[in-house]
Amino acid sequence: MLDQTQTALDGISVSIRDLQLSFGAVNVLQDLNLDIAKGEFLVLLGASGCGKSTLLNCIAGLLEPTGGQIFIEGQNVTWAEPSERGIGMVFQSYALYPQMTVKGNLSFGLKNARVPKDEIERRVTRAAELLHLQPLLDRKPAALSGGQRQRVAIGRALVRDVDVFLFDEPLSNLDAKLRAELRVELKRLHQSLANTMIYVTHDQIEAMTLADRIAIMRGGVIQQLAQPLEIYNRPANLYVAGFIGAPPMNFIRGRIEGSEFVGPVRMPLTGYGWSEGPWTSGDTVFGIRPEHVKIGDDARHCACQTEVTIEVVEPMGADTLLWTRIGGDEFRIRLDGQTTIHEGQTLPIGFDIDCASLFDAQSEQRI
Amino acid sequence: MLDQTQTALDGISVSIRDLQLSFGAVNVLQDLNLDIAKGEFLVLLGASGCGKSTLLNCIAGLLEPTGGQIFIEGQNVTWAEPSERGIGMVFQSYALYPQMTVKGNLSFGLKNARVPKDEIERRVTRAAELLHLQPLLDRKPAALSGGQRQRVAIGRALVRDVDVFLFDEPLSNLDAKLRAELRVELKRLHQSLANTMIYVTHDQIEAMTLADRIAIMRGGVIQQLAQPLEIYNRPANLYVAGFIGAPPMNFIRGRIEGSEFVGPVRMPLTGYGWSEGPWTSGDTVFGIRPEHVKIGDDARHCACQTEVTIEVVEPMGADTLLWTRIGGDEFRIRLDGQTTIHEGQTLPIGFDIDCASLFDAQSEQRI
Amino acid sequence: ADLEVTHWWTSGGEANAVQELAKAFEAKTDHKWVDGAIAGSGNTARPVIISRIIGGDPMAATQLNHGKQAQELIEAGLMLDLTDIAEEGNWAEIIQPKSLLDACTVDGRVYCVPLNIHSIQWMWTSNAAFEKAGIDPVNNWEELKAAAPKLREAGILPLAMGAQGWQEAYLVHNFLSGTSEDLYYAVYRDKDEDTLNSDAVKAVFEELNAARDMYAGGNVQDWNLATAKVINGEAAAQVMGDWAQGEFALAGQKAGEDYNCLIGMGGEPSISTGGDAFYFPLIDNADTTAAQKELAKVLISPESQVAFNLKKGSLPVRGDVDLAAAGPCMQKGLETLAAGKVITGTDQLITPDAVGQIQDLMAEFFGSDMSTEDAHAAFVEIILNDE
Amino acid sequence: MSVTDHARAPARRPRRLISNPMAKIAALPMIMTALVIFIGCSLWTVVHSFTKSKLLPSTQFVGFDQYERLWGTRRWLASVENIAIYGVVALVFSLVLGFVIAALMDQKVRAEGAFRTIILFPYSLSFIVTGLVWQWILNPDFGVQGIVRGWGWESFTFDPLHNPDTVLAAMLMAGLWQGTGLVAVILLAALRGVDEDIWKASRVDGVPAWKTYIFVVIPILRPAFMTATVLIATGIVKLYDLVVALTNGGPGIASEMPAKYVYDAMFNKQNLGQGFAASTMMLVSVLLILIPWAIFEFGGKKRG
Amino acid sequence: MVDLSQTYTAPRRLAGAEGAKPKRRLSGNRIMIYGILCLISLYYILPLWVMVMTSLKGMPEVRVGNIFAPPVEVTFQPWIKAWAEACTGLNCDGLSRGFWNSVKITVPSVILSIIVASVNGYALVNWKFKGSEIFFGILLFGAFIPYQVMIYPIVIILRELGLMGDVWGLVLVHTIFGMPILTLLFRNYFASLPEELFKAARVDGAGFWGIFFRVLVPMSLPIFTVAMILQVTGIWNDFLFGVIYTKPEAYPMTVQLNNIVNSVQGVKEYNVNMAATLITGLVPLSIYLLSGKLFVRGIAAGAVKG
Ligand SMILES: Nc1ncnc2c1ncn2[C@@H]1O[C@H](COP(=O)(O)OP(=O)(O)OP(=O)(O)O)[C@@H](O)[C@H]1O
Ligand SMILES: Nc1ncnc2c1ncn2[C@@H]1O[C@H](COP(=O)(O)OP(=O)(O)OP(=O)(O)O)[C@@H](O)[C@H]1O
Ligand SMILES: [Mg+2]
Ligand SMILES: [Mg+2]
Repeated sequence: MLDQTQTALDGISVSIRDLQLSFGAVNVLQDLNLDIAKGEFLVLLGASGCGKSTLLNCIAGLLEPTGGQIFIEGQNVTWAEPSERGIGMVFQSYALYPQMTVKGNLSFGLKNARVPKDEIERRVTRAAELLHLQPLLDRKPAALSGGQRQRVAIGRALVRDVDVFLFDEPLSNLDAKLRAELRVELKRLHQSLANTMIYVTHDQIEAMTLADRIAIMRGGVIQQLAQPLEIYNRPANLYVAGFIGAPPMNFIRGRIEGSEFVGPVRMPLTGYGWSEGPWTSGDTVFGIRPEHVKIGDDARHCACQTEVTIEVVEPMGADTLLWTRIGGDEFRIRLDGQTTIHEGQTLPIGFDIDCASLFDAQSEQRI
Repeated sequence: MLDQTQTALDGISVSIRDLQLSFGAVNVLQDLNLDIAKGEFLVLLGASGCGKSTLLNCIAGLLEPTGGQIFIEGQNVTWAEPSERGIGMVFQSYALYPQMTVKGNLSFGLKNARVPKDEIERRVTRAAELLHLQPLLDRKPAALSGGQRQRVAIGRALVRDVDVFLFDEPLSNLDAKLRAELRVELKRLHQSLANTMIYVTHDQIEAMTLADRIAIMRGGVIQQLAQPLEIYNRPANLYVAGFIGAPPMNFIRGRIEGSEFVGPVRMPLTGYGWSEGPWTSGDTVFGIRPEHVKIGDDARHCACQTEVTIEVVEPMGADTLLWTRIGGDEFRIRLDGQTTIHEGQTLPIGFDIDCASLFDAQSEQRI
Repeated sequence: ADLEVTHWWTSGGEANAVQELAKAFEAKTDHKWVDGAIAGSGNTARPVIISRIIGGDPMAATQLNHGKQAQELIEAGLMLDLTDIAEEGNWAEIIQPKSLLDACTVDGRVYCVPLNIHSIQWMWTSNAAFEKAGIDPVNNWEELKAAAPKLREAGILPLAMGAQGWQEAYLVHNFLSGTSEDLYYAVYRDKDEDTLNSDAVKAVFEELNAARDMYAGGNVQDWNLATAKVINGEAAAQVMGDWAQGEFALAGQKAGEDYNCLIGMGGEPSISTGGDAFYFPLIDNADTTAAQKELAKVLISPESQVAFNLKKGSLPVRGDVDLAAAGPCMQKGLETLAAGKVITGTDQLITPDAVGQIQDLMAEFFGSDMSTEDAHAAFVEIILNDE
Repeated sequence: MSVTDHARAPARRPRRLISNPMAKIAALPMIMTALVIFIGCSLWTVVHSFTKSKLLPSTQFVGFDQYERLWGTRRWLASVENIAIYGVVALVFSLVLGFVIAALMDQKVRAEGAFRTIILFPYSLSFIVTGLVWQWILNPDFGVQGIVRGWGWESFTFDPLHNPDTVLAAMLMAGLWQGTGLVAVILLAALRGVDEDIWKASRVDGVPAWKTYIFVVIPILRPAFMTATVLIATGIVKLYDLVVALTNGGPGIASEMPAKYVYDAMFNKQNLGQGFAASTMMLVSVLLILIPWAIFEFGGKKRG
Repeated sequence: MVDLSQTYTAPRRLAGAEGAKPKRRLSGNRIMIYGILCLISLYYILPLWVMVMTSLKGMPEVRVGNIFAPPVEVTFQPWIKAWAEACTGLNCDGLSRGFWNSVKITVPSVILSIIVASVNGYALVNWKFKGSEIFFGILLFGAFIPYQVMIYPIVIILRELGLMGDVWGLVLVHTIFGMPILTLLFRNYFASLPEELFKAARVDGAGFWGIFFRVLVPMSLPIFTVAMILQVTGIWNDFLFGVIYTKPEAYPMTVQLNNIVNSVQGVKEYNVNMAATLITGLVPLSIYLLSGKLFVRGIAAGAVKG
């Protein structure tokens, strides 16, 4: 019996089968299936309230699913205690025990598990080294900076020698600069530990840079599960397309007529990488990312060209954002570097089909 | 006396002279001088705790300065009540009166000033139109979204027909998407109202996109006061250089020897736009922004070339960030679009002097 | 005018007695008696009375035990001088015994109206209780002591008493005066150290010890609840002032038939002449002052004296009233009074401070297993330290 | 043009004295109370504790006589002992019981509102009422003892009010009944404020709930415990009504309390000096407890 | 590193490994929690039960019966007697008179003390001035001073103010003694409100009172409820001040209650006493029951941040 399971789950660290969870009448998770490979860094990405934390809490054993199964390292842990699952968890607020020192925080779990003293010492020392916490061991959390607290929270999972790390928005309480640094540190940590990591965030930069694969969730359903650039370049539906990318993708509503997209602009579809057979008619949404819009001379070579009047110019230093409108809808253009374009100016723009996305206007799915 | 001041302050909306403020023994503002032109959009930018809010509160009259004077529209208002200064203020938390309707919030200040009823009505209607608040007038703040609350907060200043708007991080409680939208709206508002606006933030994107001029503060002292791109391209000192730009500027420590910068890399200085006469010797920090680093073939034409091993690749969709090291210090490279470069790969890189900055290693000032 | 009168007569018999005064006052004058009873005991009421007088918002008349209690108030000029009324009414003649008026007199001026004579040297016994136990009613403390075991057997409490210091302190006073007048005065008036340490005083404490045993299991606080036990025959005896008689009367019991009253615990039949007096705080209002004086006259009038004291079970302060209606117990008291077997009350001999301390001591003694030696030593100390 | 009339603001700093005049006027009742009542009256009492005041305050100073007498009085000594015992036990029990109740109610129980009302309602009743009820329940003839005996267990004895050794326990029973509800509600409110992630973290760490309570949650609740302690402690120092209503100090002097000693000395024994001395001692002991605490609590903050 | 191009598809349902959903492990736990809570509730509710039951019995039944047993024959006589007939001295109108006195004392005392304390808290938080914290410290310290220390001097102060025996004197006393705790509550609460609100109101030109009444007070309902409840119960239940600083015609209900309970005539009429007790407690009790939720909310807002 067990053998069979074992085989089926070979190479898989966390497996979620038909998971359901409802709070009273509200279904938060609906028949969710997800397999996470050993050593994989999976990011759960989605808007607030989409059920990311709920899913993570189910994996951790902090919420009891209404239905379905959860396997970790081949064991059915659906009903196991959190501490028996071989998981460690890092919370958004870090949830450090405020009155214990860093050392106390790291060793509290081990003491409870009656790990021998010298073993505790050994593990705490190792974790402290790995996370550069040695000089802080005797401080209390209140005397630590945000980044340091976050490292302690990771250390608390680390000392327990777990198979799977769960992170619930561990960076969202930090300021932008620190966030960028810790992101890289986390990535390095993952490379050196090679544990499975499941990471919840609603920051797409984090998701893009950290993930081996991203699962984009909405209303308790996974919309797309794929590698970051796959999601960026070939979003599975309108929701994902609008969600990923800042500034977001521009959408132009229109129809496909023959081999052409017809709307406020016309665009031949030759060369488009169809996901679902080539369509020749139907209401369609055409999507193009702001950085894929060309202006001025560059626009001349594009398959689709038009003219727009710039409403707002936002220079950001490394790049510049132009706000305009096509067919009444807002349309954003991102330029590298600085520019002399000013508000009110009229510009020729253009874009090509190879970096565009097409969506069925009804089902909102990529076509 | 007054006449003389008047002349000196012609065209100037807010003038701050030798402003000092200390909380007990802590000097938060030190001899601060700042003139803000009529209709200017000035952004105060700085890290947390640098005294931005304190300065704004002094201007608003919510804090009494320990020394110095403040003029608004030619009047010395150093000791005037907040409501007598002709200023309106928008707070981070919006600070709407929760028990009053939107209309009540808008008219509270006018009622306090005993403005006649029909005049109140007129102004509230005008502000509501301008800010698209008409359908919300009878709601309470709890029933508004973040963006709507922000508009009400602005409206509260608007109805009072003030000369100067003060904003204290008005967008930082909102999510990224809404922030980007409201930023643009604010800019449009400024264009149509043409009031003087003083805007506190620690978000540099906001600062870059909104400001006519940015004042970068640190420890209660203004580090640089200039137009956004001037600050971005010619930061006045190491602090500003490191503060502005995300990812931040790369620094390489070395010396100037003759007409060359010598450090982990060598760089001829011909063509550099000196701020302080050409130097020919001395410890120097060389700064280059990540987006100005060229790789591969493009690097071949650069004045300075070297080879680096990529440690981390962060693909972000629209662009990619590479992390490496030069002379032991972290070095970031930003590439447009997506790339196939992978971790561990060795790359030739290069950069030119015309987009670089040089700083004196001692004084940390731009040279 | 409306006269507010405060007092702490709230038990059944007492309230009836006060009613008589109020009726008489309202019948004889155009003034109104506004009753300000404060329940509990003097210990609850006195602070209120005193703080109101001191606080400048006094009542028009108030009960106080005469003696040292009011002296400072009088000296502070807070009390109405009644000398003119007293002279007009010839109080010096009619008030018997004279010591009562002396207690109201400071520097030759009269400040209070003595209302009644209270004696505390009484033991009340229940005939029904002895009947139940199958023994003859006792005639004195010694016999009660002897009968105690039998009473216990019959489930009867030999001695009822409220567990309050002031009630328990009566036992000390009564054992002392019951032994002899001399001993009583030597202790309280002369504060004679030798006497205090004599065997006679020590014996008193042995008696207290016996009393403690006899009263174990009583578990009531108020004196009238203890009296109720005697009335019901649940307890055999109670040592309490003559006002207990009011409760017996209210319960429809007859002296001699249902209960017996023994003066001086059945020993030396001396009675003290403590009692209640009315004081009239000085109020700056001519009408009120006039009314106060009228009230004073009513209080001392023979009709009121009779009516009040019959209900209250105490003795009138005038020698010239006819008390034919008085019951046998009151007659006993009157006889003793007439025989001149009168002792000065403890209130006049020692300070309220010492009285209070003795009460505390008794409370502790009866509420614990304090040894008689310790109690005696503490007692001696209190008396010797009193000024 | 701007409506707000730009007042000709003075170029110089206005006089300090008149800044925020309204705030100072508004705070006047507080200042008066603090100075006149709390400081003034306390000082007055302390000063008069060195006099021979009897029924009326006098200025005849007698040095420490009143204190000598005070500390030589058995009833005072017993009172001090009683309040020490009662105080410590009541404090500990209130906090422990209050916390246990709060922790139980925090387990997402149904009918929490009903439980909360039940434990809180006695707080709305006065000590006089509380004393009466418990006197009635503990009455050996009618109350618990009587009933159990009525069931046939004749030797059953439960008469704490009339036994000097147990009377304090009876007082505790009544006192806790009255006051624990508030403590529980305060702690419950604080428990609700504890970051839920802390609980999750400790579950992931495999720490049993009771250990989490003791080692993690209780330390976090320190401020709430402080508030509760202040409330309980003020009640204990002033304990008077309950004693009067429940035992009147009895049996004997087994449940006497300092506040009652003060009251009796001042008004019954007509020895104000003695009462003032006793109340001064109460004041001093409160100071002895409060000042180190205040230094510990607030002195540290300023430095930190 | 895992090869990610592969998608992991294991059999959808893994038979056998499922393991039946265990019985709710916590149910035993729950039973214990409810058990203990019910036991505790019993301790709290029993005295109330006894009071109510006893107050509905006639005296004979009280004497022979079980105090916990419900009345065999329900009678409201004790309630009527307690309310309208019980005697103290010559006054046989029960608690009825005391009730109105209590109302007359409680209403102004509660209002005045809350006004004073809330203004104090407001000044302490938003208009700090030199020494304000020191005064507050003294005030807090005052919460610990035994009343007995101050009874006597206050008699003198009231005499000098000519307020002795006046209801307003008592109101003043209640305001003074309610001040420490209430000020603490209000101060904590106002400190928890965003300071920006206060700043916004200043910019809007509202003055000291304008900010207080039009901005802060309307949003402070919970804490005003807490203060109201604490004061109503505290003042309604007060005995010591009521007896010392008033006179008989103004005695509050508690004094009346004490009088009735202590005016024993023959036997203690426990049923009347209990009825009187209940009647006295009815006002604060019903206020608690009606506003319990707000009370708890206010406590959370004002008291917890000590
Ligand atoms: N205990 C609960 N009872 C009822 N509904 C709940 C509960 N916890 C969460 N929910 C609901 O479940 C949904 C998912 O919540 P969840 O916390 O998983 O969102 P999330 O994706 O983590 O959002 P965020 O980014 O804001 O943390 C939300 O709509 C939320 O309102
Ligand atoms: N009331 C105060 N008492 C003492 N120090 C204060 C007070 N208010 C502010 N400070 C200190 O003054 C400095 C400047 O504070 P300020 O609020 O102006 O910073 P800021 O630049 O607005 O920061 P943030 O971005 O976090 O809002 C900080 O170091 C702060 O600790
Ligand atoms: Mg979440
Ligand atoms: Mg700020």
